[in-house]
Amino acid sequence: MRRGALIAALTAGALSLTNSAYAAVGAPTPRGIDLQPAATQVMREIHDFHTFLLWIIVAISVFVLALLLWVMIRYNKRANPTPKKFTHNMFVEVVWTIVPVMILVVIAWKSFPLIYMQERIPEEAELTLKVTGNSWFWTLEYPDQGVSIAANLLPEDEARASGRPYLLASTEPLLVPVDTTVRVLVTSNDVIHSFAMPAFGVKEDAIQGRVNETWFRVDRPGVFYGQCSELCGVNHAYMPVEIHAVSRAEWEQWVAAQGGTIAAAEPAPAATTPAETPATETGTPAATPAQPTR
Amino acid sequence: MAHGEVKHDYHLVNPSPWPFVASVGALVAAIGAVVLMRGLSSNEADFFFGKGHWTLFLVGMGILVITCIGWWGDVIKESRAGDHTPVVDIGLRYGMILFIASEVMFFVAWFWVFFEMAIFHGHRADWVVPTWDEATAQAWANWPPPHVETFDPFHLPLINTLILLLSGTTVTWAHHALQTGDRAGARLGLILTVLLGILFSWVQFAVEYPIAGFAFGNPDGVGNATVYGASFFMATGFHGFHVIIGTIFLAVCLFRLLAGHFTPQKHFGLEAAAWYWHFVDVVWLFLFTFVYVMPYLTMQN
Amino acid sequence: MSQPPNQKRMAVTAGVVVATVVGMTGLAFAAVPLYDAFCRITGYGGTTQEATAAPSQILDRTIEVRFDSNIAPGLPIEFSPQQISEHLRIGETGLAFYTVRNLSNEPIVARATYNVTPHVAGLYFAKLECFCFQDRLIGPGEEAELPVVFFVDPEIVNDPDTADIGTLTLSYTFFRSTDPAAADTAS
Amino acid sequence: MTHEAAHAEGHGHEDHRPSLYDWKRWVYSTNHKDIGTMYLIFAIIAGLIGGALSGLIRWELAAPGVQVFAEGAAITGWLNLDSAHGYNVTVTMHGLIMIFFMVMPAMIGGFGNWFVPLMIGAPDMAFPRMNNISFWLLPASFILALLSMVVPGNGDFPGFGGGWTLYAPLSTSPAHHSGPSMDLLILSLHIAGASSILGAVNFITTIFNMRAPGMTLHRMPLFVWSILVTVWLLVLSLPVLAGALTMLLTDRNFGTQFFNAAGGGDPVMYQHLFWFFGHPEVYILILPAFGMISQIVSTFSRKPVFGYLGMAYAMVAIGVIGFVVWAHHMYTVGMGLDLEAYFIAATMVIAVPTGIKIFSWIATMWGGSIDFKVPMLWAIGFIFLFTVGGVTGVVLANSGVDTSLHDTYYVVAHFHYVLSLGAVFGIFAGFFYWIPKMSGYRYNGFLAGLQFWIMFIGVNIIFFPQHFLGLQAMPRRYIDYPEAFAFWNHISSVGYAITTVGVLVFLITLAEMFIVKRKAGANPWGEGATTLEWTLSSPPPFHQFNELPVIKPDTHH
Repeated sequence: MRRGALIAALTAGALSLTNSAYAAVGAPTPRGIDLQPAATQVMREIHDFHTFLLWIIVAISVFVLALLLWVMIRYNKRANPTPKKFTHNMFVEVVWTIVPVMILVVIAWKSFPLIYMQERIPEEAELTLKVTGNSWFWTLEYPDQGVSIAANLLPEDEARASGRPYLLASTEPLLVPVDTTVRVLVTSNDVIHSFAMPAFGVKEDAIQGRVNETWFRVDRPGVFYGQCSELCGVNHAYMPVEIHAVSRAEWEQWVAAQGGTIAAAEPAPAATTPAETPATETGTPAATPAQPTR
Repeated sequence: MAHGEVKHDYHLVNPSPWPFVASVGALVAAIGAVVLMRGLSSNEADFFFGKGHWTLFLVGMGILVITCIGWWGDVIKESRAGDHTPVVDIGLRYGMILFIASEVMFFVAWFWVFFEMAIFHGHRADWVVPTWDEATAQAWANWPPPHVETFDPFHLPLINTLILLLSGTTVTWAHHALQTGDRAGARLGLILTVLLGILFSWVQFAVEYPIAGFAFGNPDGVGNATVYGASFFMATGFHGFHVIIGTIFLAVCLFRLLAGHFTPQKHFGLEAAAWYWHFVDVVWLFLFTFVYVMPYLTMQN
Repeated sequence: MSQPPNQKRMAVTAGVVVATVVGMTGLAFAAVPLYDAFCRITGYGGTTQEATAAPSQILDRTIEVRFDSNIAPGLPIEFSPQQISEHLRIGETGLAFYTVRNLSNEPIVARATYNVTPHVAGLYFAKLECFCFQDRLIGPGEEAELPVVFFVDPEIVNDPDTADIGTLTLSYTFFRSTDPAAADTAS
Repeated sequence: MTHEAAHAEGHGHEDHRPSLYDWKRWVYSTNHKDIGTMYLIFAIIAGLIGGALSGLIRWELAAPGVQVFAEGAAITGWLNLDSAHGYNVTVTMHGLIMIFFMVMPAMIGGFGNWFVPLMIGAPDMAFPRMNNISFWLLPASFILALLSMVVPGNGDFPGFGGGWTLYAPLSTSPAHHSGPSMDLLILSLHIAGASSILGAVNFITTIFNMRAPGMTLHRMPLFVWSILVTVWLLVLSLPVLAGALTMLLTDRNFGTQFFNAAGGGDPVMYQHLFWFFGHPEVYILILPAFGMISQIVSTFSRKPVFGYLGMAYAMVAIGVIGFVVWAHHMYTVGMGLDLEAYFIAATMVIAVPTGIKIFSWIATMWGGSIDFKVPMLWAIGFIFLFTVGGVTGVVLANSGVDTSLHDTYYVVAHFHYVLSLGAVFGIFAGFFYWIPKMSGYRYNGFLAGLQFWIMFIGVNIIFFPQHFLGLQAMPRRYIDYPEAFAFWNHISSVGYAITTVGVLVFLITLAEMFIVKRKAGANPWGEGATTLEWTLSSPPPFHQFNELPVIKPDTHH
């Protein structure tokens, strides 16, 4: 019932921020029962693979259910008062060992190329995005361009006022150019967080002292939402990421507006000191651990 | 509860208060340990719950010690009364072997950490540089971490290795002397084993640990604490703790020997102690090799 | 009661005991050369993390090395690489600098850890000079330049797991080393 | 199997059964049946507490926004859990209580204690006194766990809210868990672990050393096999957890740096150590159910188990492979291609022995004469729902898809299908199968059947929609969620309400049974029930098998 309205509201909200038409929305849909729509090739492969697996597991479940129903009907006490006494049948035992093995081999054969695709960043990554998890907000940086923003939770009243989805929208969306391979470096400033963008097929744990690497290449403009996916303390549910995929030109405009430079700058930007990251009323600076919300 | 009509050799144990008492002791000791470390009352002067007060911990440990004495005293009594038939004796052996197996897995955790840090973590954090120069291809790079001064394994640790290996032979000597009816030999072997065990603990805890060139941990921040220090002290410390347990076990066996509890045929208590002692011995050899010798050879400056 | 001493059994036992002791002692000592051999064979060895020599071979293929910096929360410093990335030939020795500046009025004792991404490539990233895992005193307002001298081992192209990697990221994180107050930040 | 000899023995003469109201009978007990009974009662109490906690979770999630855990909410306020931290504490304790204080005590402690000695023809456990400490350490451990919910955890907020996996650095960081709560929880798990290890040593010794004459390993009932495999997993995996917990304790209190990146440690190492225990642990929770289902399916089909040896060794295979797949819980930590590929392959291999078991159960029924008594209903429910949980496990095993599903409600749905609809269904199946034997009374078939149908419907309504939520990427352990997730969450909470009615019916069934006291004969299930316990009176004599039964070789199992 609210689905259309929601998308309209999302689009409107996004439009007010930049001036492009959004084709896609990466967010859960009310009563949705499937994976979120794909915005990257990796996610499309995940969709395909999941659909493939779904057929297999539904077939297996239905097969088991059918067998169960059959034995319940055919071999119940009334239908079959005298039980048989056999306990072995070499043929079926071999079959139900071999057939599952073959199914699993097929699954593995489909599975490995996918993880290879996820793990291997295409060589020509044009952009590097650094994501740092903090308790409880994300710091998103383009180190090459000298852009750094803090994504805090957009407070409920503001979200409702602007028609953006509460708990998914962040105070400051990150813009990425479409059709651009983005290397993502993920780390954390304190406990373990997990950077997840469902529509991109990306989920990478953010761990202090380690930098994990993943990548995405968004192939359509849109608004995409992600949420922290590793229990990180009291405000675990309150640290979303909002990414807008826009055209290259718009992205360059945005970078400039954020005070960054497009040509790979020679002097490096100052790294984020936690003290520098802005804190809104919902987010808290990393330096002082927040008390739980009550 | 053995009735006349029981026609099997299994031991049906009489009801016993000890398990319940022991779990009460464990509960009190656990709460006491938390009180010691963190405190359960904001009032630090609180005698029972204030941080750093030993009251509950000691009460709990006291209950546990009393339980051990009472429980195992009962076992010894039952053994003397002939309840430990051959089939029960086999059961006891299974039990002891499985207990030692679980202890082995406990040490697996410590060695796991040690190796993870030494080898695999090194890969991730790039502590390991591959071989490109034969001359420098020696061993673990950067393990222990820079600026950790490890023990020279061929001084105190080597002495302790020899002490422990020697005690392994003396306990075997005692066992075989007992089996062949040589009580004097058994007595001497056991006395020597216990003394060597005490000597080992003394060397480790009183001589070696105080002069360590690295810290176990530093509650006030990272400081000079390193994961090397932590894994070193936990692995060798737990081993040292097991040596103490084993020494007590052997000492009890010594007293039982002196009291005439053991016969050449039936002396499982001593055998169990000897198994335990050999287990401790083998763990030490692994510790000596991988925790003492290896890092020393690859030590950074 | 006591069975007659069985000479043969005793001899066997004595033999086993002696063999065990000799074997164990021997193993303890043999472990060193054995391990050494193991390292040579498997290549697990290598040397100190601060390598003493650059490799003799330099390939034509280039690789990009990116530099990344992180600061643990509550550490009032500024810490950043002076260059975002460097392109260099595989096997070639590279030099990079990080800048660290104490923003507070008090001296800080800090220590850096580091990490190479992708993790499989960490094996082939070698540093000749590095500022990691040592306590560093930074005076109030002081600024220091921290050099890293490194090279990418040519072996990287022979490992199927790393052969197609075009970019490495070297990441440092500065942590406060000694801080009596750190334990109580929560309350 | 046929069993001679046992009939005449055991209940002809005076029984020396002490009074039910003699406190020493329970506190000092060295009787495996009494200890088993205490385990079962303990598990029911813990299950009710753990279930109540899950009720708070589902109630909170019934609608978007924060209600039950909102500041000042009366329902959680009396425990000071009226905060987001309180929600995390609730989630954590629900998991820990259900695993360590409900499923394990019920299956291994309760049914294992009761029926392993009976089924192998032993007069008691090998170490009866140690058996009792295995039990009594559990209340001690449980008290510590409950205590941890009320002492300061996060600042002044009580309890530990880092999930049942206790991941560092959330569990070690003074910024998140400065209070003594986590330390109490660590020691609680240490004690629970000691209890399980002692129990495991006891079971292995009993099974290896106390089988009746003729009861070879290959003639043992499958339930005994399942316990044997389970306790081996316990002996080998729990000490590693003990080590990891000790490291957490020293990291928190003595300044070690095992899991602290600043000191050169590694938080991921904790996850490796934990899951080296944690993965075998999930098989520990389900294997005894496999055993019980085999007994029940055979009994009510009046047909011997199909492929007995395959069934036994499938469990052994599951146990062995269970030790080498742990990192499939950690696909997103950044482990690299080779490891992921290995863990995918190894994990999927487990589907093969599991499939053998599912099909063998169906083949056992095939050609049988099935009597749909209540235990059989639970068993058939188990077989189907476990299959559903199993196949979603295959989906999750593939790290490519797991990238999307890791730490979402899909995982929650998966492990509740195998544990709640699997292990718990197994427990109910075993409970109704054996309660006539244990208590000597027959339950009310209508009430028990009613409970099955209510719970069958209820739990499916709870957990099936969670697959959808997971696919839509709703993360786990969230106190609040975007409105798009509202519909399925609401359905799920409705399912919880239905299940609650089922639990009430269960308690009523239980009470009715003990009030009405319908006598059960030695064997209420007829010719299908062939194992040794059915040769004894119901309840069995206080000390059974004073003369050991002799098991004759048989042409079929």
